[in-house]
Amino acid sequence: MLITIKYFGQIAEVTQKEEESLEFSGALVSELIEQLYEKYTLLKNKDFKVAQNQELATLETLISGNDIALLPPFAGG
Amino acid sequence: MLITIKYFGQIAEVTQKEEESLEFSGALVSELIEQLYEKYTLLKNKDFKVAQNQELATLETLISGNDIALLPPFAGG
Amino acid sequence: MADKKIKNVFRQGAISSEFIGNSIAKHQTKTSIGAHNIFLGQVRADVIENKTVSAIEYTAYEDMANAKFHDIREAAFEKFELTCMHIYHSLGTVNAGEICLFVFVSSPRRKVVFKALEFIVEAIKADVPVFGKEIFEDESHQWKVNS
Amino acid sequence: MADKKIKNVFRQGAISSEFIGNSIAKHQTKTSIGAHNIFLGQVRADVIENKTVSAIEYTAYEDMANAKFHDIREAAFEKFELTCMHIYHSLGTVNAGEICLFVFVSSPRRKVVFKALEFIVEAIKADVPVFGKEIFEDESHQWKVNS
Repeated sequence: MLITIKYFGQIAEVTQKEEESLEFSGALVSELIEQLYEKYTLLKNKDFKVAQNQELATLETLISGNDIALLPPFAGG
Repeated sequence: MLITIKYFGQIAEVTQKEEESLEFSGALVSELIEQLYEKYTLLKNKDFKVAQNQELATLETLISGNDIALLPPFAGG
Repeated sequence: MADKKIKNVFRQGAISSEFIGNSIAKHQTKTSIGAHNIFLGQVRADVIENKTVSAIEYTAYEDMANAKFHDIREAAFEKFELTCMHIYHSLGTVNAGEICLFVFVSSPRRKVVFKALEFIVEAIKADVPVFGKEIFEDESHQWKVNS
Repeated sequence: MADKKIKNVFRQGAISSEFIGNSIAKHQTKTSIGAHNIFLGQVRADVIENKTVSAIEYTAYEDMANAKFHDIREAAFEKFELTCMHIYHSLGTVNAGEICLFVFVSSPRRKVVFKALEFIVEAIKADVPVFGKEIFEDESHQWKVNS
């Protein structure tokens, strides 16, 4: 499945882009993270959460392919 | 002893003055209140506190004669 | 207490939104501050037995009130890590919709400002001899009591 | 949620004291209000390893952030008896000493505004995807993390 991922803040610094589409053959968020760790080794040192459909996902969440984003720690206010 | 008493808010409405000097021969706040009840019967229906030297007094506080005030309920803010 | 300078907290009439805006602007040079918390008391047009409050006329035992405001200020600085604190209260007539109390606290961090502001406002309501005459539209009145 | 109109909470750059003063002024026609409580987040010139923060550059996952602000707003109205509530957050560069967050709640009575404001500010800090790049005077940077 082709999915689109958004990157923000210090995560976008690591990926050097704010958005990309990539082919994902797994099912779970945990598998997506493994795939991204392979592509961006420095991501392993970063703290981030995964959002899907604008809601935070867990490692066990099924990837539906919509609105996926990697979010570094929040710093609002 | 000659003492000066300040009246505020709805208490001043009852006494029809904001300040007066009067002769007081008792010792305690409770005795002063009794004397004022005699002079201003309507005071009995009113809720108030007595302050002396800008601090709240109790019925048992000794009257020193300085800075006495009758304070109706506070309504700041 | 006699040794410390006691400020005059009272202002004649309502506290304007421009005055509040200016107070905020003045704090922009204090770059250790991370959080401000502001309480504003506004006069309500309460309806009591079919009559509407149009204004409150504030009076105070001013010397005692300023001494109490001072004590509250000292207690708050003692209790909470505050960078600064300002309190202003109206005297005289304040119309419904206008502001009669302005309390402003600032601190490097946010958690403390919430606690400090509530402490100060509750202490003002409980301990400061300020009196409020609620004036109705027909010019009759009743005396306000804090709850 | 899809049915409700989601407001845009974000403003480009710092939130000015004039804007805050004007917001306060606009509430003077709402004469059922007795108490306002305002939280302001201000950018601190923190010193970290001898370098001073001169500004924070804010970015956000805007769609999700506005949806979260909306949820927080709905939850606060559900939980507390509020007359109105306004939230504004900066995007882009906000210099040290300038204001980046403005939360404004109003209610007939005071007790509720303290609880509501703290609830809203804590929820914003915890749940809204806003990111802050702390820019030092030498143009190096680090990423801010809420505590």
